This record gives sequence, structure tokens and C-alpha cells, in this order.
Amino acid sequence: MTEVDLISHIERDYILNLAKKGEREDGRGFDEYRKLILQPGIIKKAEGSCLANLGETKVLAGIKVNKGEPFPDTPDQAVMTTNAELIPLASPLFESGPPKEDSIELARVVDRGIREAPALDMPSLVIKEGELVRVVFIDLHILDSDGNLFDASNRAAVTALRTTKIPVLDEEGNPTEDLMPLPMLKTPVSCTFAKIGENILVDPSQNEEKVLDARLTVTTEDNGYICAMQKGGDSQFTVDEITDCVKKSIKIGKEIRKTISDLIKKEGL
Amino acid sequence: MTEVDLISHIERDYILNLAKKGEREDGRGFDEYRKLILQPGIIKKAEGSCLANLGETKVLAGIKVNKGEPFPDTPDQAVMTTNAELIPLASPLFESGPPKEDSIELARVVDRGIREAPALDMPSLVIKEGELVRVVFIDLHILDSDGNLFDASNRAAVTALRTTKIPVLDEEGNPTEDLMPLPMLKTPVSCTFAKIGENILVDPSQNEEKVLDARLTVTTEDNGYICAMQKGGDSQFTVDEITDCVKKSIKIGKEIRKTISDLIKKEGL
Amino acid sequence: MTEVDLISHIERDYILNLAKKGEREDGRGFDEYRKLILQPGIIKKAEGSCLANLGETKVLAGIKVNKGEPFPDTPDQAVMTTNAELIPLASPLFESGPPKEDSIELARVVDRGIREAPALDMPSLVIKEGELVRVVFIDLHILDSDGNLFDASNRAAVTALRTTKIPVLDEEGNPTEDLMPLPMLKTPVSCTFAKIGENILVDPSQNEEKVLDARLTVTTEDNGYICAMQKGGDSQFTVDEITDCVKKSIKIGKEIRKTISDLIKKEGL
Amino acid sequence: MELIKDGIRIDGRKKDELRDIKIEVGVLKRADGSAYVEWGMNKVYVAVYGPRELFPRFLRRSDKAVLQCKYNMASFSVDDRKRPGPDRRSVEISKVTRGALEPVVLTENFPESVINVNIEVVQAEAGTRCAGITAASVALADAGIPMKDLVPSCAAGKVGSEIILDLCKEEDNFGESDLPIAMIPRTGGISLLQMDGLMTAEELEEALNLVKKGCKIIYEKQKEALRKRYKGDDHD
Amino acid sequence: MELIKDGIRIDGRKKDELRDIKIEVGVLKRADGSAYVEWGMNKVYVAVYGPRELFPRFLRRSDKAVLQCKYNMASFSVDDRKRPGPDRRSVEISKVTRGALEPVVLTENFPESVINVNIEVVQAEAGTRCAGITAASVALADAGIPMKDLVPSCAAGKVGSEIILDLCKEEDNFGESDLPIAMIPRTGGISLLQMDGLMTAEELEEALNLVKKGCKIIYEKQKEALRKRYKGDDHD
Amino acid sequence: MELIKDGIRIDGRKKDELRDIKIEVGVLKRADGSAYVEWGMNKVYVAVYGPRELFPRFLRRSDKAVLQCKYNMASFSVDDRKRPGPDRRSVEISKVTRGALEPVVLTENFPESVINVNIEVVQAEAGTRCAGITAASVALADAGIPMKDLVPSCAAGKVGSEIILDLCKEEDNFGESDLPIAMIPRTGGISLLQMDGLMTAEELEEALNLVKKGCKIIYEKQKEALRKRYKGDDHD
Repeated sequence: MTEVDLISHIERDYILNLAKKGEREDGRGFDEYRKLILQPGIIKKAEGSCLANLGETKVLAGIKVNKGEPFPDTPDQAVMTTNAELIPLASPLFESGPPKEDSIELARVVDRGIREAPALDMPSLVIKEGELVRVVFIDLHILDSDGNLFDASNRAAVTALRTTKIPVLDEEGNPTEDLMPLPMLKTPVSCTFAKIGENILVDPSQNEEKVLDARLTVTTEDNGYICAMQKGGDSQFTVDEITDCVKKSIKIGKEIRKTISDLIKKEGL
Repeated sequence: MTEVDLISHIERDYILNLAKKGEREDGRGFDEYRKLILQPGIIKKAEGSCLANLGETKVLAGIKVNKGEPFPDTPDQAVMTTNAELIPLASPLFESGPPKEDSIELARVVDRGIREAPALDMPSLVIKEGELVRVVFIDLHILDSDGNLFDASNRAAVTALRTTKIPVLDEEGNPTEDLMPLPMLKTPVSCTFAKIGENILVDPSQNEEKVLDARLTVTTEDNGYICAMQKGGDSQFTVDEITDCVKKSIKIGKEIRKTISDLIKKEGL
Repeated sequence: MTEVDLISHIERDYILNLAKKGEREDGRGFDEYRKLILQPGIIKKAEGSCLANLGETKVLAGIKVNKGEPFPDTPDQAVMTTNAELIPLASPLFESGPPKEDSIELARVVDRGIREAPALDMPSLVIKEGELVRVVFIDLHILDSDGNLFDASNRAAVTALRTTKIPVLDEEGNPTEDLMPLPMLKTPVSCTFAKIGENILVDPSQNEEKVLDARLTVTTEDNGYICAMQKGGDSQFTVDEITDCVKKSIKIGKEIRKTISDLIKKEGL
Repeated sequence: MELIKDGIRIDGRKKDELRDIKIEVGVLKRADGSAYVEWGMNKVYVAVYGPRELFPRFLRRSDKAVLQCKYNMASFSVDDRKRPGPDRRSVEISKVTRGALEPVVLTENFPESVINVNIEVVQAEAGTRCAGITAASVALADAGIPMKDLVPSCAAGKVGSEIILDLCKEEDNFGESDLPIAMIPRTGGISLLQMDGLMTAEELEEALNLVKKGCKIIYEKQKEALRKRYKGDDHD
Repeated sequence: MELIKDGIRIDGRKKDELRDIKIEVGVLKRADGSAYVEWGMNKVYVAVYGPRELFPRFLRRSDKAVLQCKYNMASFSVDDRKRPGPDRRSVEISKVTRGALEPVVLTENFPESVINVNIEVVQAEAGTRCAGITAASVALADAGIPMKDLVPSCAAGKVGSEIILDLCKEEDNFGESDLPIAMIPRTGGISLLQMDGLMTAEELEEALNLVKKGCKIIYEKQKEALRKRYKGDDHD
Repeated sequence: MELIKDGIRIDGRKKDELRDIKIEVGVLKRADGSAYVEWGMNKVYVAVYGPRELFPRFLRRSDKAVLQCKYNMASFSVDDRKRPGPDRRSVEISKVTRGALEPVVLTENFPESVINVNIEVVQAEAGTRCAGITAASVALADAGIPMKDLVPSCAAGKVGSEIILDLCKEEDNFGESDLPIAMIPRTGGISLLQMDGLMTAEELEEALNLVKKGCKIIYEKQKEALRKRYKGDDHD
């Protein structure tokens, strides 16, 4: 481990020194996202799906919609569940640390953004109050992990939800042949920042994530409200840093939201 | 480990030599319990609760009462479940040995004392025979572990049960605003003995437990019947030792039972 | 581990050199099975059972038959489940490797032979289509493991099934006092081969299994059809080797089937 | 249900009478030592492995071998199929079984090692833990593990107002109390003791005396089974 | 439900008013450091163990101690009995708790080691993670672990159109948003920050200011609890 | 359902015709080697990591690398959502996949090491294990692991009385038998072979011949995909 720890210190120095000069390993500006490519609808077996490429990070979101019982304390709401599967595809087994913790945090942060916006009109997915509702499963598969799984997963999940088609039900609650989209109210978009030394970079790469001091994810919705935040990492943010990140998140959120909407319109989904 | 094993031998010699002189590390007599402090009702979210301090050992028992199905082979009996949670609060993670085994034994020994007395009038907690009964959960949380978890847990569980209040049900089985106590028939009290060399000490401390050769827990009920016994440890007891422990248990059981009853009466619970 | 690996190479050389001379450690011919002793009905608590001794390998199969729901996609079929329990009795705990994988493969290979033959008339065990069917549990306990668990388990399971007695149900689906055998259509028999160097031996012993290059199990049914195959091990078979093994399996299958039928007839089961 | 009438129990036995017990030694090839016990309807196999090096290392003891016991019931061993794998009951029985055997095994001869005792109940009908311990001490001897004594084990209990030996299923289910005991004949010591149900101190003394009698008979059967095995005296 | 009226909240508090908070230090014997917090209806114990050698070895860091945090809720701590053991929520809270405490613990003093912070919620009613962090930094100090500062923690939120401090249960369930924060008073830095629900950037600034005020009060209570413990000043 | 009529199958293919197969190499950045296969409706990713040091140590082999294979299906890959995580089927497929690949990997070059082959099925419709093995051997080559050959894999089966190549979903569900095979072209050896359903010895021979033909085509596609990757010949 000593060697591993040493290497991590060398990597950190390298990235930190770049940042002091206002530079990043891959040539991006501090506020610059990597290229986002979204491929909705690629899993035909799922009611909705999207492969999101954020730089080399690849997350595949699949949406399955079943019927089931509502939770006892919310009889008038559909059920939504978000799961991020740690698949060994994207992470060799030998790596240390408790990965379960990471995938749980990832799923919960993505989920909170969607739930709190709220993105989905949950009451409209109730079939019979207190008895039968739609159950929406959001499953995130990390295919390649080159940093910023939070934002890649957010884009994949939100685009998949917006392009999901479910069967219209007849009066007895049985599926008809007609399809309808999920009732989407909002498109929450997350923005993740890495603090390295005194510098704050958006959309951290895998190498930047390995050496970051602190992380901040801010999710905003269509009207510019913040709907979820999550600080990560072992260091601290100042209040000014936080408010600055929030402002940038609102701006970036708008751009990404437009990208997603344009794509969906263009592809007629 | 060699060092650990060596230390444990030194500790054993120390405690054993004290015992040969009729002494204990904390100055108690062989038949003397540490001070017992019971604080019933401290968890408002539970239908019943009690924090038991036995010397420095702290066990918090919580009682939750739900409704559910009876077991198929006892359609005319309520369901009672006892669980002892191994919480890292009371035991640093690095400690060796299979702790799950210990917490299962603890829960089962406490449970048996209560079940076999029987402390609870199980048939009277049936709502509809074969279909719906009260389900009584006894959850034991070990907050501090300075030896003799068996007896501390027994005191906590029994006092919590005796001060539990559950809603009276109306004719249709729905809860009313009226509360009633659990129907308690007996107050089983356990006594735990440690055999160290040829000496038998009651209420072993953490250090005494670490070096004991054999352990015996005898639970007795209000009429002086034994209702449960459990031998532990890696050595043996003579028949005389066992009958002697039983006699002491009956005597101590009476005293503790009085302590509990007096407390409940005094506090008007 | 180096020593362990070395020993395994020495063992391999020994068995390989014997095979080159046409010999086996225990004096058998390449196509010769060890002695098979079947003891059906020895577990009275089970609806069916059989202890199979194949040489020193001992597998105990128990059949329990309950009632339950059919799978949604096969409402007109009974449910059959095969489980092979890794019990430490037959394998000291310290042994390396993922044993769960082995017991799952064993259960699934035995299950496939029975299911695909098909041995059981699954539609005739439906009580009410789509709602209630018989659920047949085949539980395999490995008591002693001296090689070829596949075939020993197959013999135990098939003989147990053929001697299982279940209560006849009355019109309302309640059990009567009358018993009936399970409706058995076929008696699938598996044959397992080990490839060691260029040699192929039937019914490998524990030592032969430890050093084999590849393994092949072929299950055939009463009409000489193959109903299941499974290749194991880290090497390959030629097409000729496979077709040769299949022919031998058909022949051996007939013999074993006769042994089982004769035993059942003789014992009047 | 009347469990005892005129001193005769529901299965025809007298108060101090054991069920039929058969002990076989060396029944499994792969184990270092093994035994099989039939005891009434109970059928129990035991395999002993070791002493061997213990992994993971941090569990090792520098002053003695670690004795690991595992009690398991086959899913088909009881009337209603049991889910495979350990449950809370079997974890507890494994633990008290270790406590029953430890006093006689010379674990100090094998520091850093582990001795595994694996008990498999393939048919169960009251008294399996006692059958398991009885078989286990024989299997340990068969494995050549140095021991101070064998450990016979059986239960007593109270049915109606009578103290009886070796409870059968109905007596276990509907009787007043159950008291499984393991004894070390040479010292008269008790290394397994559990009890549930109601009993007075005097009844307990009576029960312990009764168990002592039963264990003496079982002890002879254990020794006889080992003699048979090692004298080649294999005819029944 | 009207959660706030004329600046008075449903439980009678003002917008910037904390619930009653009581902090005790050194409440557990076996732990190296411990603390107990009562905060409204919340009751939380924290035990700190370490620094000690970390096992398994591959988790060790050669440059610092590993801080392991575990947040757990007793099954009886909430209205509907919770199944014992960790769930996804508690795994996440354990993780962010570690992030809240790391900045102040001088982990670099103890390479190869582990420091365990175990948080046990025995009664829960909104704000348990903040109560846990508040208690944990005190328990770390009690364990003698060198630290740069204590870490007070509390939540702000939005109810109706008002920004309020330290949400009670109804405000948490029916309010617009919840913002749990941990602060490091000496630097003014924020080491825990989560948010769910809707809030504008301006409201966030207001909420952060309110939390700063709350944390200042909690910080004083933390220091006072430690002083009491170490000055023997034990009268209330 | 009539699965085959006048030699034409339900999806329009001839008896010896494969579904459309597309193989891509090097599709994942973080893995040491990777491949993606589309095969009919099947979509399968494979990542290879290693050779690397194996932990825990006791799993290491002093004479060769350990090949660890993991087959997994995404919960959304099938019509009815699958619970995430391994089930018995995927454990078995992982095991036979290792057996299919072992004969060609020069594991003896890397003692004490592990090579991980992770197969992720993101859309499934009959034949995923063959698609996985086909992709895995390409991904191993992409990782630069020395190999004796690639391992093409596909199934044959019986539908009505006909032996056909590469079963589609309906043929798998309603046909007589399914025979997934992996071949090592240079030796003609068979390294994966499973079968369920009914088939005579003669039909098996016919099926093996048919598979050989299919594997030859797949083998060419595998080599072409690798050539494309390493010659920069990246246009479709």
C-alpha cells in the first residue's frame, strides 16, 4: 500500500500544479464539461433507456414500469426506485474501499434529484388509490467509469424517463395496445464540482476524482430552483464556493436541459 | 496473537489468584451483584422500553407491538420475537470471534426465560384465532458491555414488558385511543454465574467473563420454578455446583423481582 | 500454496502415467463404474428418499412435496426445485475455491436431466390450473465425497423420486389418507467421464477429479435420447470423444435403469 | 393427550428407559474421523476434520487448537421442509455443542490449529443435539484426537408430574420441560446443560440423577462402538 | 397543515430557534471516547474506538488513519418498527458523516490505523444525522484524538415561504426543503451539506446564514460539555 | 406455433443461418481489454482486467494465473425485470464460461495473478452465453493476454425434426432442444458444451457439424473486428 499511497500523492501534486496554472490534464477549462452523447431507446426490452457518454464515462439507464402496491404512507403516489448496480465491468475487483457505499450514494443522489424536482407526476400514475400504482424502476449500469458518474447517471436517467413509453390502461387497469409517455413535469439536471486545493473544477475526470479534496453535486430544475445537493469528499467548502457552484449549476442546468429537449424533439421520441 | 494469548493468561492468573483469596477485582463478594439501575419508559417511540445499568453494563430494551399472522402450528397464540443487536457501539470491530453467535445465544436465552415462565399471556393477545394476533418484538441494544449481558438484558426486557402500553382494540380489531398494559403473568429473572478455577462468582464483570472456565445462567419465575437454564464456556460444572447455583438463583430472583415491582409501583407505570 | 501446487502436479503425473498404461489407481477399467448401492426409503420424514453409495461417495436425496403456486409463465405445470447442499460434513472448511459454484452446478445438472427427460409428469401434478400445484423439492446432501457427485446424485434423486409416495387429494384439494406414487414418465441416468491427458475414464474418483483436464456428463432417458449434457473442466473435447461418450452413456444408462427398476420391484416399493 | 399412564409412556417405555440407540464408527471415508448414530427416529452423521492449520490466521490461538462445531439439519429431516442453511437455532446448538466437547479435547496439544466437528442431522425427532454430541465425541476419538474422555449426552424432562429420561417427540412438544445434558463420566462433570419449561430445584436434582444413569448406558455403547471398529469385531 | 403562523412554528419555536439540546461526554465505559445527545425527541449515543491497528491489512493507509463511521438506528427508535441492520439510508448517512468529520481529525498522525466512530440512534425524530455528527466530534475529543476543531451540525429548511432553523418532524415531512449542514467554526467551512426539496439560490444563502447562527450555539454547548467532563464541573 | 416451414424459420432464416452479428473491440476505456457484441437482439459488453496480483492470497496459484469469469444480466435486459445481482443461472454460466476460455489462455505465463473477464448482458434474447464467450475471447486478445486461439461460440438445436443453427427466442422456448457450444478452431476442440431437451446421438453429430460451420463464420468476424481495431481500419 505504501507504494500506492505514494503514487496517489504524486498524481495529486501533478493535477494540483496544473490547476494552479488554471489548467486541466485533458485541456479543459475549469467550467467546461466533457462532450455529452445521449443515445435514448437502445434497449428494446425496457420501457425506456438511454446510454449516456460523458467523455469516456458510459452509463446505461434502463426504465422498467410494473404495477404494484403503493407504500402505506403514500397511498396516492406511484412508487419510484433507483438502483445503481456496481458491475465489475467498470471496476476491477481488486480495488480497495467499500464500493457498495459508493453505488448506494450514487443511486440516492440521482434519485433525490428526480424525486424532489419532482420530475415525475407521481399521483397521476396511481391506478387505484391505496391499492395499485405504477412502479417505476430506474436501473443504472455503469459500463465505463472515467469520472463524474453522478452527472452521467443523471443525464442517462432523465433522458430515459423522458423517452419511456408505457401501455395505456383500460378502465379495469389492464394494459391496452396504446402507448403513452411517462407524465414528466420537470427535467432535473445535476452539476458536479471537484475542489482540488483552492480550485473548483466542473465535471471531474477519473484522475481528478481520485485526488479531489471535496465534491459538490447541485441538482436544479426547470424553474431554476435547486432540488438536491450533496457534498462529498474529505474536505470542506466555504459558503462562497457553494453559492458560486449553485449559480453555475443553474446556468449549466439550462444548457443541458435544452440539449436533452432538442435531442428528443429531433429524434421524434 | 501470541501476545494476546499471553496477556489473557496473565489476566486469568490475576483474577484466579484473587478468587482463591475470596476476592474480586472490584471488591465484591462472590454472591454480590453490581448495582442495578432501571430506567423504564425512556423511549417514547416504543410501546415499552427500559435502560438497564448493571454496573457499567448498559442494555436498552425496546418493545414494539404490531399485528400479524400467528404461526401455523400455534393459531391460538400471539407471536413474540427477541432480537439482540450486535451494535458496534459496544464492541470495536477488530475484536476476534464470531460475535453473531454470541448475540444469537443472548437473544435466545433471554427469550426462553420469558417464553417458558410464561411471562406473557400469549392466548389473550390473539385478535382472531388463526388469522390475526399481536406480534411482540423485544429488541435489545447493548450500549456498553462490561460483563453479564444475560442478566442486564433480562432485567431490561422484563421491565420494558411490564411497563408496555398498547392500544385497546375495538370489536373490529382497530386500535382505540385507550391504552392497556401487556397481560403479564410472571416476571422471570435470570442469574448468571461464572466458574473460575474452583470458584463460582455471580454477575461476572467483563474481565471475569474473559477468563472464566464455564458459565451458568438460571432463570426462575415468581413461584420459584426454574424456567430456563443455559451452560456456557469451555469447562464443566459438577452436579453440586449446579444445584447450588439454582438455589442462589431462586433467592436472587425474588429480590430482583421485588426491585422491579417496587420501581413500577413507585413510578406509577 | 506452492507446495500444494507441486503436490497436485505429482499426483497428476502419477494418475496420468497409470492411464497411459491403461490402468487406474483402484484397478478399474476405463469404462468400469464403481459399485452402486441404493437404499431407498431410509428417511421416513420425507415423502421419498434414497442413499446412494457409489464406491465411497455417499449422497442422500430427500424428496418433500408441498402445495404452492405455479410459476406465472407455466400455470399448467407443477413446480420442481433441486438443491444441492454444501455441507461441511463432506468437505473440510479450509479448502480453497468457490464451493458454492460447484454445488449450484451440481444441482442444476441433476435438475436438467430430470426436467428435460422429462422424468416427472408435471401437468398431472397441477391441482388447480394457474393457482395451486404440487411443489416437488429434491434436496441432495453430500455425506461423503469420493468423486463423481454428479452420477451419485443422479442415482439418489431418481431412485428417491421413483419411490416417493404422496397423499391423494380429494376433490377440494385436501389430502386423504391414501397414498400414490409420483407420476414418473422416465428414469434419466447420467454418465460422467473424465479426460486425463488423452485418456477418457468413466466415473472418476476424487483423485482422478482433482487432476482431470476436462469432464463430460451425458444424461440419457429410457428411449436412448440424450436429455442433458454438461462439459466441465479447463480443457477441451474432440467431436469424436463426445460422440463416443454419448454412445457409452446410452449403454450404461440402460444398465443403471435396469438396476434401479429391479431394486424397486424387488423391494416392492 | 395423556403422555404417561401407570408409569408407561406414550411410546411404551418406562420412565428411565432410553430409546434404541445404535452407534457406528468410521462410516465416512473422506473425514479424518466419523460416526453415525441412530437414536429412536433420529439419524445423525458426524465428520471430524483436523487438526489442521487454521485460516484466516487471526483466528488462530498460540496456546491451543480452536474447536469449530457446526450443527446442521437436512431440509428433509423434519415433517415440514426446512429451508436449507443455518438458522438461529442451529447457530446456538453449534455453540453449546462446542462447549460440551471442549472440556475433553486436548486442544493444547495443537496450537495454531483447527479441529472441525460437523454434525448433520438427516432425520430428526426430539433429542438431536444430544445425539449429535454423543456421535461427535466418538468421531473425535475415531480421528485420533487425544481426549480425556468421551461425552455421552441425553435429555431428561418432566411430563405430567413425572421426571422421565430421553424425551420422545410428543413428550418434547407437550411435556412440561426439557433438559438436555452432556456428561463427562470420569469426572461426573456436566458440560452441556440447557433447560426450558418449568421444574423445581428438587425435580432438577431427580432429573440430573436420571440423566446420569442414561449417560452411563450411552457411554458403554460409545466404547463398544469404538472397540468394534478397532478390534475388527464387526459382526452385529 | 399550517406549519408556521405569525412567525411561530408548529412546536412554538421562532424561525431561528433550536430545539432543546443536551450533550453529555464520557457516558460509555468500554469505548475510548463517547457522547450522548438529546436533541428534541432525538436520543443518540456515539462511541469512538481507536486509533488501533486496521484489519484486514489491505485497507490500511501508509499516510494516515482510516476513519470508519457507522450510523445505525435502533429498530424501536421510530414509530413503525425498523428491521434491524443497515439499510441504504444508513449507509449513505455513514458516508457523509465521515466526510463531515474528516476535515478536523488529524488522521495523518496515525498511519496504518483505524478510528471507529459508531453512532447509535435510539430515538429518532428529524435531524438525527446532525445530532450524530454533533455528538461524534465531541466523542472523538473525549477519546483524545487530536482534532483541529469540533463539528457542530444542524439543519435549516423552507416551510411555506420562510427559512427556518432545525426542522422538527412535521416541518421535515410537510415542508418544502431540508438542508442538513455541518460547520467547522474556526474556518467557517462546510463539511456536511445535503439538500432535498425546492429552494432558490437566495434562499440557500439565507439558510446557510441561519445555520451558521445555530452551529455557533451548538458549538458552545459542545465545548461546555467537554469542559464539564474534564473540569469535574458536573453539577447541572 | 409452427417454428419451421419449408426450411424457413419463424424469423425468416434458413436452417444453417446465423442471426446478424456485430463485434466491436476496445469499446471501454478503463478496462485493459474490451469488446461489444450485438447478436440479433442480444447486446453484450465484456471487460477484461489483468493480469494483476490476486487477493486474497490463498486463492493464488504458483503455476498459473487464475481466470475469473463473471456473467451478469442487467435488470432491464429481459421482458420481466430481473432482480439485480447474481442468481443460480448466472453462477453456472460464469463457471462454464471459464471452462470455455481456459484452454486458450496462456495462464501459465502469469503465476500468482488473476485475469478477470466480466460479461454484462444489457439486452437478452436467446444465446447470451455464446455471445458472451465470443466477445470475451476478443476482449482477452484486446487486453494483450497471450492466447492460443480465439473462441467462437454458438448454439444449435432441434426444432420439430430439424437441426438448426443459432436459436432465436421462440426456437429456444418452444423447440425440442438447445445445445450451446464453444469451439477452438485451430484444434477443432470443444470447450463449452451444454445441452437440454431431447436429441438422438445422430442428431447430436449433425448439430455439432452445423455449429462448426457457424463458429467458422463467427471466428472470421472475431478476427476482422480485431484487425479493424489494430489496423485503424475503423470505417464500417
